[in-house]
Amino acid sequence: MILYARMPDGERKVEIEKDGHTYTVIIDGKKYLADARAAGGPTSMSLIVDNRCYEVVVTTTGRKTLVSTGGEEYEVEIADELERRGGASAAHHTDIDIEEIKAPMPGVVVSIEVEEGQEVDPGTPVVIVEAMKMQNEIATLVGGAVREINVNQGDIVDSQKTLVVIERKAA
Amino acid sequence: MILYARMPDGERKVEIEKDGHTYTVIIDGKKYLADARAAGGPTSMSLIVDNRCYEVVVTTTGRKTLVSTGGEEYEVEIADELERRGGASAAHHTDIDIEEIKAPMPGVVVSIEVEEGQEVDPGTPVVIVEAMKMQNEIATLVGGAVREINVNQGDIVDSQKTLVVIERKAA
Amino acid sequence: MAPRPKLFKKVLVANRGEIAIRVFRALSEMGIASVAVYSEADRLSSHLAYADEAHPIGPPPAAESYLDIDKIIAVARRTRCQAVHPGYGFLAESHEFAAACRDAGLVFIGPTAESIKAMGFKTRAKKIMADSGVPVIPGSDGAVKNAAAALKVAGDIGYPVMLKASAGGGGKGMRIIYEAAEIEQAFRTARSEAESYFGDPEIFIEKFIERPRHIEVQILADDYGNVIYLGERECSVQRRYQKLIEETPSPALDAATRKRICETAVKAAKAARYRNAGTVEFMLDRNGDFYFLEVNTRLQVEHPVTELVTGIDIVKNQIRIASGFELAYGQEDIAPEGSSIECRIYAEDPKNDFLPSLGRIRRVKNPEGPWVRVESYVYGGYDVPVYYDPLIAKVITWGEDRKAAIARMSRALGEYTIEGVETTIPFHMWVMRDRKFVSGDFDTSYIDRHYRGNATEAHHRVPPEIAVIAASISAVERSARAVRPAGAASRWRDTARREGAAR
Amino acid sequence: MAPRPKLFKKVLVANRGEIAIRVFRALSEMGIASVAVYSEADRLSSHLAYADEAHPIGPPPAAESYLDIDKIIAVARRTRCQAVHPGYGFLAESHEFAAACRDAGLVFIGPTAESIKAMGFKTRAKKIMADSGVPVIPGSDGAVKNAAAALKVAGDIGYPVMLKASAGGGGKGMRIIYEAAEIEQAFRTARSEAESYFGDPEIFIEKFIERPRHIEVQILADDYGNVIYLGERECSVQRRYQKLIEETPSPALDAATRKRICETAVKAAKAARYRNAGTVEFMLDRNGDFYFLEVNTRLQVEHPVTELVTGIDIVKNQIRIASGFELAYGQEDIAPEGSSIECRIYAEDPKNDFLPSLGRIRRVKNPEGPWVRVESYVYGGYDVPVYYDPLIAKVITWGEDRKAAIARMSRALGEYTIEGVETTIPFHMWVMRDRKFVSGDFDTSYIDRHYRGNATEAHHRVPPEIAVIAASISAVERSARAVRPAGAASRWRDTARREGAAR
Repeated sequence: MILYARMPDGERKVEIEKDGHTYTVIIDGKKYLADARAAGGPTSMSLIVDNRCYEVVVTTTGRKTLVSTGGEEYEVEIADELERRGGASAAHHTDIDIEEIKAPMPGVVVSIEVEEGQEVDPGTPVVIVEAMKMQNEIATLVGGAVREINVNQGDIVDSQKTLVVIERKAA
Repeated sequence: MILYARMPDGERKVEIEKDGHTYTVIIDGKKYLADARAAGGPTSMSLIVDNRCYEVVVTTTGRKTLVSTGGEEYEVEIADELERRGGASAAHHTDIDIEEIKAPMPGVVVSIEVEEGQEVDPGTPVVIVEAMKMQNEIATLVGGAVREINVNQGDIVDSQKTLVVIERKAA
Repeated sequence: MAPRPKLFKKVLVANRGEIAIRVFRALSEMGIASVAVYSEADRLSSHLAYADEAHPIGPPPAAESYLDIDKIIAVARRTRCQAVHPGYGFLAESHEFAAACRDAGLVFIGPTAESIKAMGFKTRAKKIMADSGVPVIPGSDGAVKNAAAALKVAGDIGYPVMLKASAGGGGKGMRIIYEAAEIEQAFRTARSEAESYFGDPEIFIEKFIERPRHIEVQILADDYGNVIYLGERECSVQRRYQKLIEETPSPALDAATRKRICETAVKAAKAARYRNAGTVEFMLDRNGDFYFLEVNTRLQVEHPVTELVTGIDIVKNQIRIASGFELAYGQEDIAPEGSSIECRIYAEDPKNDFLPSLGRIRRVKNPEGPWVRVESYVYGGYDVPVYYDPLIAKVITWGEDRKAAIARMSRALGEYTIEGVETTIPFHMWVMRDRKFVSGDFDTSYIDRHYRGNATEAHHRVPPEIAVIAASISAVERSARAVRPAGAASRWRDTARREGAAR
Repeated sequence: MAPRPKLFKKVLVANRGEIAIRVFRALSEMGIASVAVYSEADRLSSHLAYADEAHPIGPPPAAESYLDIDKIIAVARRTRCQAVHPGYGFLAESHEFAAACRDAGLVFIGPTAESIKAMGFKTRAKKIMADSGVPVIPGSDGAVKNAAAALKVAGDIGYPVMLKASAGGGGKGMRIIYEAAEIEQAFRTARSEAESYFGDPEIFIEKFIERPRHIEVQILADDYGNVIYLGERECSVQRRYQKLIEETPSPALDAATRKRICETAVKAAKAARYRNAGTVEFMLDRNGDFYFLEVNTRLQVEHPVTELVTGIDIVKNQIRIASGFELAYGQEDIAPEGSSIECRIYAEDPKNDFLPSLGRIRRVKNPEGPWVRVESYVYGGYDVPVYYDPLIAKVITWGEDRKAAIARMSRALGEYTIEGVETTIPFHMWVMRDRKFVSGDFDTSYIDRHYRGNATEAHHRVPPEIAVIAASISAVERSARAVRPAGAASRWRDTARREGAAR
């Protein structure tokens, strides 16, 4: 089976064959021998790769797989040949002219620095979020017009919550 | 709401009223004030009863609820008035003349000491199970005829696996 | 004479998180009943389950709960507690709270309200120390009235100097001046900041000591005039005046300096008529001279390192002293052995300028084994609340010597798994392998000068290929499952169990 | 002179479970690479992840894996290890294994094959000790040929006497004789049992000491003739010759007896030309006299209590000694401080005659905090295998004195949660509160005479009403959910989160 694993540092081609608990995995031409078993919980995996044992937690949401082990987390997007082509073109389609500004951590919205319709330059602070007594300015990295403001002052927001949507200036 | 909680030491009548997170619970006439919240996992509950906090895990299978907290485990069978009457009569129905002898712990079946059809007295060893290098004689507590032998020598059995079925002597 | 003292029967802990649990454990071991309080944001905090009782005290903001003196005292009285332990932070250094406890007939487990107040005002504290012969940093004799006076003092002691708020602390409202031209404006700004932060515009001047080490001395003092020291702690690994790593003994002190700084701390405690556990903080300059900085009139976050080398339970001693017992140790009984280090685990992202990283903790696996101590309160499924301090755990190790303690800390950090939020664990792993730290060559500028967020990348415990393999295997198994009837559990899982059983 | 020794670069640990992890932690802290081995039943055992490499060695039965000398040596050679640490149990006291390691060019981390062999034969060991002036139990001079000779010896030393297998150990094949009439038949049975258990029918006779205490002394010996003691351990809380609780110092010894028994242990170690860590076991009778019992030529399960009072890492010292280093301590450097206790947590049901209670562990929450050490290897979701020792964890506490160590152990046990299997935790909770244990008044008959399984009931931490309330609330919530659309998550859970967020 051939898969493509996309990570922030790039895409890797993965050839994987299964024989019982043993998987032969070739990543970008380099071969690994893996023994995988369920361990402890529904998402827990004990993985021995080339005689080294790792306790891994694998959580999949849609195409994204979050792999955590030893306190480190990797987000891996797995696609087969077909999905990869489809996914690529779909991504192209959704690449419209808006930019969502998300909360980098959970916190309380202390103030909203922009108004709907306002034109903003890159670097303009849009929202201030307080977490653990520290105030954090959330700025837009793109310039454009504020299309939506999705939060109110005093709201508690989760990480990755979309705060403000910016419509990019026509290039 | 009125419930009946059956435990090995007897049945308790439970009157329970809910108001938000607060539950007023009257057990056999004694009143408790409880605050319950989900905590950590799908079966984890944080319970404050009369200002004392307990971390509880509640797992329900059919009518049986296993409640574990601080390393202690209680099996509680909860029924409402209707189920209680139905349950009682159903229990009566299944009260036929067989006795299942179950493995008290997981282990390896070392030997089977009886044969099918054999007449046994109470206290007769039926199976020997080895666990952690200790051999444990499993004896029947009732007298009767061996109707089924469900294991073979060398089998690994889980706890509560039925090893042998005895048909009781007619009283 | 006073009647023979008795231990308290019941104590309220006016705090949350790991320090509340630390105190509950001590109370439990002493056979003393305990009462926890919690804000609405802390209904699911684990500290509740370590106490015999748990009582709500209001909404999440600390001002309406953990800082609300009336509410806490009301719970203490209602539950018939005899004493209150404040932990650290929140009301621990509030002389108003200490006084309110006394007025309500409760024992405040800490120094008197008067000591707290005297030490809380930096100029007053400095004067008391100077008068008692404790070395203080050259500077103004108390508050400076105006810019002209500031200019004169600065000229006398020599630049660089520092402007500080008398009522301040923790680095807030401080300002470094390198030349006379800056003074006038800086003085005005500093006053207005001090006013807005602390409600008091009073400013004083001190000589600015460049790249000092932060050394503090733990002391214990009882009602009978006995004061002993439990050795020093090295707390120079800081970021924005926030300690991150503490250890004892300090690699910077020789035996003679150690004795001198510890005995000075006892002198300072006596000058302040100090009672209970406390910490005298000093700055150590590059010549080996040290200057009084302040007295922390409470239990410190980093008290465990002292406990591990001395064998003395500081929290139990706080409670015994507050109960009216005389100290069970003389100075000659204190013989620190080996070396101990603490790493503070914050829910902060060291790769991203230590930005808070909150959210739900998915999984926790604490380090264990020989000479590793963990003080923590988080668990898998716990949402770290946004309202309070981001300290989620402390790891403390002990070793025969500093090298062994560091090696053990590296091992412990390698075992530590906290998933769902970013933590300072990778930062600490970097420090434990950093040549400068390992050789003891560092000061308070260490992190700013040497640590780059991406330095932690080099200490990835698990290469990304493992994640690729795990995700790929998971994908293979999902696709295998997809062609089987719905409701079937994970196939590789079932297989694993069947095969395990058949062998 | 020999060249300056160097630490090993890579070591294989021929064991599993908590002791394998203990050794891996030491290796990691010493910067030594490590290799784990595992049977098919241990594929999911947590010890694998603590090593740098993990290699399979065969089917679950120990004889085909952990006891298979050839397989283990093959892995050690293939992975280029320089040494093997045997842990305890399995091959730890196999002189054949020690010899096979040597023949394969591997260092066996323990005494020489010759020492192990000499101490393994009880009659030979006893003779070596007696010849060196170590007090031994009065009895036959070596093996007894026939029943007539047995009768004569028994008459000389006085009844009761004990028949023991020369090749035996751990209580197997022992037989107590109260009068002459029993001797003839008992002698025959004992020989045939010894033959079938140990493959050697040799029997010897000893005076039976009624209700002795079991005291053992930890020693360290290097290649250079240095032998030191690290103090004694009290191991009298036993059941069927299996230790359950160990502590140091023993409450039964005064300083003079302590010094005498420790110095005797050193004498015994020297007599046996002992090297590496070892334990000399003694029986202490009610007159304060003690007698040599045996030498355990390996690391003991209970080594942590000695580590906590001395600060000496016994495992690291084993490795250093085997690497060829001289001991870093003289006897004058050893100054035990305070008191330490260990409770062994077995997967056994103390309410049900300590019957094994195996199965899947659902949830584990280890105790933590000051001066609590846990050595464990089980986790939530782990199936305890049926093939090996039921020891799943050890809890060790330290305190300034015995009372503090006991109080801390009570506290720690109260925090310990293992769900899914029965464990000895409730038993230990009972002991820690038992008047006899707390006062130090116990001997090896303590459990048989004083412990009744239902005694643990009195130490239920949670009353059954709490379970009724939890189950009832859960039922109410399920019935509320039943009338809502399918797919909706637990309502009370959602509500909790919404309200938490809104406050």
